[in-house]
Amino acid sequence: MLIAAILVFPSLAPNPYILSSGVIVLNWAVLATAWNFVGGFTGYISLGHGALAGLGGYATGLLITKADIPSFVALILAAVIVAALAVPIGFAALRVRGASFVIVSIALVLILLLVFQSWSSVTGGSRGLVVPRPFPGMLRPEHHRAFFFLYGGLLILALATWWLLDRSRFGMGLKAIREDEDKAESLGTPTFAYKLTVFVVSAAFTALAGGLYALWFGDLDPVFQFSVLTGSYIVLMALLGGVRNLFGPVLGAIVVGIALEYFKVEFGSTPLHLVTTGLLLGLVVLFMPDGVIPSVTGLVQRLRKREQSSIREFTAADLAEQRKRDREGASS
Amino acid sequence: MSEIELVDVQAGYGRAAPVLRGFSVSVPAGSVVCLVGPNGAGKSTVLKVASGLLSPRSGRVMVGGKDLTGAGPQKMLAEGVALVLQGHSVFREMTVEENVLLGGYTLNDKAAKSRRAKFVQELFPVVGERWRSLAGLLSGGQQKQVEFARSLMVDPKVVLLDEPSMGLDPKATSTIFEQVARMRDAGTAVLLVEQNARRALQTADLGCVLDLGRVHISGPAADLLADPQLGELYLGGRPAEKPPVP
Amino acid sequence: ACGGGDDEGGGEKSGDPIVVGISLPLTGDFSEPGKGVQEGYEAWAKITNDKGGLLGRQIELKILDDQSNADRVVADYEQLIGSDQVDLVVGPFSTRLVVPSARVAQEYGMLFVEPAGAAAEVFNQGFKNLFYAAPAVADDHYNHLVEYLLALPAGQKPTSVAYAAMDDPFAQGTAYGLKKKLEAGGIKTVVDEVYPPNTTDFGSIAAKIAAAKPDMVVGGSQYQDGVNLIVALQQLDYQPKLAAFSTAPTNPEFDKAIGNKTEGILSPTGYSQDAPYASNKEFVEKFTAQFGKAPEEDQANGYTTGQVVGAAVQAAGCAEQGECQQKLIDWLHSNTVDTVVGPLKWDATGKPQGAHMIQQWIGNDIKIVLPADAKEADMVYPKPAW
Amino acid sequence: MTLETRGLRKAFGGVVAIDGADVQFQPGKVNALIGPNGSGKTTFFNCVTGMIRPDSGSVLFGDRDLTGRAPHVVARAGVGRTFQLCRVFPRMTAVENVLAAVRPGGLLHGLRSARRQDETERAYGWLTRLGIEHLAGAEARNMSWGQQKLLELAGVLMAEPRTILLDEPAGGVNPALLDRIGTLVRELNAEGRTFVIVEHNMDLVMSISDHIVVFDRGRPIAAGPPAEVRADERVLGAYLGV
Amino acid sequence: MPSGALLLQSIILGLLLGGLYALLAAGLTLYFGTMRVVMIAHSAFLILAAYLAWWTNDRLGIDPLLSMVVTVPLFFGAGVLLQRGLLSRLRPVTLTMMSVLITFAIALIIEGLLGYAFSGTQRRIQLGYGTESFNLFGARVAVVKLIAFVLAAVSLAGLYVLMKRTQFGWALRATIQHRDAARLVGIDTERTAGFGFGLGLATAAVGGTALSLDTTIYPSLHWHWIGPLMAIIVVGGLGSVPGAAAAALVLGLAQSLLQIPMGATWAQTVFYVALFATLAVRPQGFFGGRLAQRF
Ligand SMILES: Nc1ncnc2c1ncn2[C@@H]1O[C@H](COP(=O)(O)OP(=O)(O)OP(=O)(O)O)[C@@H](O)[C@H]1O
Ligand SMILES: Nc1ncnc2c1ncn2[C@@H]1O[C@H](COP(=O)(O)OP(=O)(O)OP(=O)(O)O)[C@@H](O)[C@H]1O
Ligand SMILES: [Mg+2]
Ligand SMILES: [Mg+2]
Repeated sequence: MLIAAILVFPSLAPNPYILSSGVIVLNWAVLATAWNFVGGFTGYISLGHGALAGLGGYATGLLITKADIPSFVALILAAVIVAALAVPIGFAALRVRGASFVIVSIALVLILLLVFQSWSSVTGGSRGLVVPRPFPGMLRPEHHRAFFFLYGGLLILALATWWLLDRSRFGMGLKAIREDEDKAESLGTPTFAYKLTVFVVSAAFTALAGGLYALWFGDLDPVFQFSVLTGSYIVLMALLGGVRNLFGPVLGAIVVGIALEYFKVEFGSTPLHLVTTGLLLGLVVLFMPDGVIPSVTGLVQRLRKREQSSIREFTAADLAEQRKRDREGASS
Repeated sequence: MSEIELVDVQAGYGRAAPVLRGFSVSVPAGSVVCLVGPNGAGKSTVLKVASGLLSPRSGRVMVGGKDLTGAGPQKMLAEGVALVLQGHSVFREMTVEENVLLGGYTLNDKAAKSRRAKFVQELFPVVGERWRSLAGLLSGGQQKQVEFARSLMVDPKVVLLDEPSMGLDPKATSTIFEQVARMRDAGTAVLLVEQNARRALQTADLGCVLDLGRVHISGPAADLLADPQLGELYLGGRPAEKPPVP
Repeated sequence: ACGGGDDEGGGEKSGDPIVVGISLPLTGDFSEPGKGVQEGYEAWAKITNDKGGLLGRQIELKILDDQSNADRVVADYEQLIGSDQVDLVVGPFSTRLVVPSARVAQEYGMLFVEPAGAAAEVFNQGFKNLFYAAPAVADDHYNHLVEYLLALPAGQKPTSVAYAAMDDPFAQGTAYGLKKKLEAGGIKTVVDEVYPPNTTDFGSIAAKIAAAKPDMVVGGSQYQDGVNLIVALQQLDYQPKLAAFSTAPTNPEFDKAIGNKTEGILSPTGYSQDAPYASNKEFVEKFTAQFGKAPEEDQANGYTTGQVVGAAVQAAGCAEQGECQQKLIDWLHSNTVDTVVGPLKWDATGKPQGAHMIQQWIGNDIKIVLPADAKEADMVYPKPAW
Repeated sequence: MTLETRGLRKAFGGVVAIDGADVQFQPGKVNALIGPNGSGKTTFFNCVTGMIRPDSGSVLFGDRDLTGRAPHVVARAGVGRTFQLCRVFPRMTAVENVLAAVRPGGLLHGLRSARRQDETERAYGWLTRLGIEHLAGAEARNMSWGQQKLLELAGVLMAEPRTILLDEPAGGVNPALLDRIGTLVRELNAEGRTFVIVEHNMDLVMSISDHIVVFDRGRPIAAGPPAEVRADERVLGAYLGV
Repeated sequence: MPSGALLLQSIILGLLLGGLYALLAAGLTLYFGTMRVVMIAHSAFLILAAYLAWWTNDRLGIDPLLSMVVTVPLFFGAGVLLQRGLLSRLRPVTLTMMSVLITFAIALIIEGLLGYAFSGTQRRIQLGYGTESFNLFGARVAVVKLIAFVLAAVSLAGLYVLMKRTQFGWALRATIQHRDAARLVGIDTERTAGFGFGLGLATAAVGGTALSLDTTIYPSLHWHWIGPLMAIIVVGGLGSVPGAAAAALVLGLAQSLLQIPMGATWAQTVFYVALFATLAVRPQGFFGGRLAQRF
């Protein structure tokens, strides 16, 4: 269904502006899904993924402008470089848990902002970096359409990877880390290696999205590439949709992406769009801490079935049914 | 008259089905009632209801003849009901001293406080020895002793104990049971939950077997101990080989 | 070149208004100057419409807020051109936003006159559709001051200068343009500091400058950082012979902000309410009537942009997407336009060919002191203690 | 394989928790480690399983030196453990808790489904043997103390380590069930698994263990079969009480 | 080689700056260390307080320090409400994570409302004594910076005494560490936690006022403060007031001195370098007495 939607959207879009908004929403969807590799599985909340995307964008741009590498080769290479960089970054950041990790992830954004601003001989500093177009002769609407499909492909790749991990033992190990890291380790899960691996995977997807954005957008400016706000929007999207669900972040990206656009139109000339975004975030946290998808399915289930018994008065039939469900889960 | 009485209590967590389904118990002043039962029967839930941590869905909680259904723990404590939680509930990042003195949070009399503190230090040597170290750094059993010591800082009319001997070495276990007996002799009503059931029933006056949220059997502790079938089902197969140290 | 297919001739009927699309930072970091530019645009639309409009058509502004964000500015122009089908677009505020939006305009084949892309790099991106509607780019703002200083006799000429510039293409451009020329003239640089835009504590920078005791201090500043730096220097009791700051001193609140110790501070400016150009008198008068205050530089920049586009439309006789845009571009490349900041003409990259005036605080008021033919007062040098 | 320590020492600031302990557990037997509160038993487990790094001394498992290795390395070498304050994965169901104990081998192995049918069956098997199969679908955080304790035990057993360290398995467990656990331990022992059990419940210790090590103040003061240890005066004085 | 005068001046500036940092970070140690709440909105509240100080000065012409008479109780009340109304509704299991998001939302709301009320213009209090300074061994000490430093020292000392010595401090720490047990010893945990949060925000009121004396403020300024403040409390050890104070002084000094050879931008990285170095060497921070929550 998602694939179909991605395929038909460009032909339905009434004008290039809507199409370009579609590209932006897909960009968010990829970012949120990529974030969910870390946030959803291990429960480490990173507000720094905006920086990884920025890094991917800059790496792509610099490879093209400084090393004359063809655009899409540069994109892949940039993702590899960012993945490699994610190893030391993750090594430092993943040593701490909970609150400290959040701080470290914020620090990552701020430190990269400083570096990319100050190191102007390489990055162009605050003057920004102009990334040449990958399809030089293409008209703008065509250009949007091409990138829409590129982003669509990337999103599907990311989703497939997430799905694969979710049902695997590796994924189970990551979820165990989310629940109780020491316990997981004492059961033989190499927690640090697991966390690092999934962080690197997440960083690679994030960098791909960032690199694609650089190719599409063409102008990079450290202030916008390395912004805590970007990372926070990603988290908002993932949480809103539901971090334990494959399509949660995508749904969140669509909702929040459109909401941001709407708030901007509605409250455009005042900073009240910040207020509305804040309120939205607050409401989600207070009333749907597990996200839209789980909240809704939970409600449906509660309406359909009577309350679950926690006491030892399980009938044999209940037990058999439970067991069957688990087994079906096994074969699916 | 009963110091504390639970009447036909229904209680549970969140939206789930009730854990206690019409549970009643009453503990007279100067006696020890021992609650035993399989894991998950609802024993801890009974104590949470009795101490005000959990509001019952229906039924009544009476303390000293007053209806205190739905009162919070602060009010319950003011009425003389104290609970020692199951598992570990020391304030981990505070010193043993701070933990113990916090036990007397409601006391205003400084002198009385330090007198009690001295008393518990003598009772549990480790409390005195580790007075200034962080409570979270103590061993499991040592923490348990600190917790018990903390509860001894006040002089309640009703004491609710949730497996106080868990994780304690034989010496400390004896100290605890001696203390329970002493409280009873001083006129306190004690509601005791224990998995060390045989030992506990020897100290208790009344026994009460809880299963599936209801009272299964209750009666004088000695009768329960003697019942072979009950022993098989709830107290473990082997009767105690020799009577414990008094 | 590329917007042509979408042109449905909507603008042919002379009754339809000419819709001008603009994206401006009405919120966020650049919101203050952004609002100034907005007023300039509004004044232009009103003054022009009161006189019967352009080509007999009324002007209608369509302004979107880009939140001072480059992603947004691009989306805005995308929306204005692609979705709202505006007839003309003009530029946003700040160099950071000009480059991305000029690219959108270029790829849709639109003329792009802008009020604020003063940094040199705007003009080496190869844009053919871009025109900066102000007298000079950042690097040339101090040209008159350089002439003045280098002409001083050896004994009076400052020998050492400290520069502190915000890490921003515009602000840095002003300071470094001056630096390059002064160094070429043999005046030594003793301190050269660049600080990030969000710096709020200037103690250390000031300490460095004060310790080097240069004759002259130059701040490549926007508004607030300039104020902070001056206060920090004053706290350290450093007394230079000359102090020049871009942007900040021309702000109406400047004197209050630094506790009225303003005497002798210099600033380059592209606009003066008292400038003798023909359209300026009308602008000042009508603007004051419309907004209840006199126009500042930002407002003038917006107005100038409107004047430039207006002139091109009058000359080319059309205003819509499609071929018309190229006609407008071609006309501007080969003609001079009279504006409230004087006559403007551009080289092939859209860079204006002029210089800024220099103003100085003298007796609690800011006055033009350079160039000599426009001056309102004599330059005070060395400046008195602050 | 023999689990042994040589000259193990660990001090926390001024408190010497383990003071040069030379301990040898008998392979293929049920070993017990007893001692008064604070004598260093849990710290000993933590050192052996890599949760904390000893100050000096070594931990040997067969011919492998496990000193200071990371906990997962120790676990993969075949040493499983439970915690005194039990540790379960609070927001996973009981089955998931048990399934999470199956460790993936290599990378490809790691990508295999986490809910393979045979493993799910086995998980249910453990829950049943410990009498908590009715809780299979309940989240662990909603369980009572004793239920969590049993669940943790099920997890360790699922991982099938050759040597199993249990820290107070009886704490808070109903005595009737305890008998079953005792039987279970003996059965598993018969299958060739080694146990080291820290426990204060002397009935359980005396009835199931083959070999007992008694700790006091961070070092072993006695070791031997139950009958011998029970009679030892030092043990009586330090631990069992008069 | 910088001159001796410049070094001395930089040291003095660095210490004064460090004092201010310590004050700004003080509230964070409270929420973080003792309440397990990641309070992203702390710096937004600082800016809010600074705006209120600016506003009272601008409108009423009174000294910004006097605004504390109103802002401190006001913020305390706001903190109590915030805790009771929002944070206490979060589930304990996910408290740390969800508090990040909810306080982030609050920060956005504050920023938006400030922008709405006062526009994005940068503001600075215009004080008669704003540029006054006096000579100390040849270096200049600005009066406003000294006032901020004194405010910092007084508030930090007060906070420390409150947490370690008073009944309320004990109750607060107990509440955070084991809520049920705290209720069982008779502590009104709801009220205590609310007051604790209020206290944190009260320090923000003091800090914001101190901040407003000598810097510019604008609605989005709080983003600029988050990084350095968080770095300070990690380096100092989450939850340790003396740790935060020491780390703030050291880092303020380091930043000030490093600006001499490295310039303003690179000198800012000292916070992050220190942050990562701390994590590598001593993840619990240099003064952090926190337990490894392992066993
Ligand atoms: N927070 C909770 N949420 C939902 N259900 C719970 C919660 N706590 C306990 N239960 C359920 O309530 C029942 C009774 O729990 P309780 O803790 O009272 O048992 P218990 O008799 O004390 O058992 P144990 O001997 O293991 O401590 C159990 O089946 C448990 O699964
Ligand atoms: N992290 C730590 N920091 C400081 N002291 C510690 C730490 N862990 C343990 N200790 C101390 O080391 C000693 C041994 O503790 P340990 O937990 O090993 O005892 P134990 O034998 O398991 O006792 P119990 O039977 O009560 O569980 C105790 O005195 C304890 O206070
Ligand atoms: Mg219980
Ligand atoms: Mg132990």
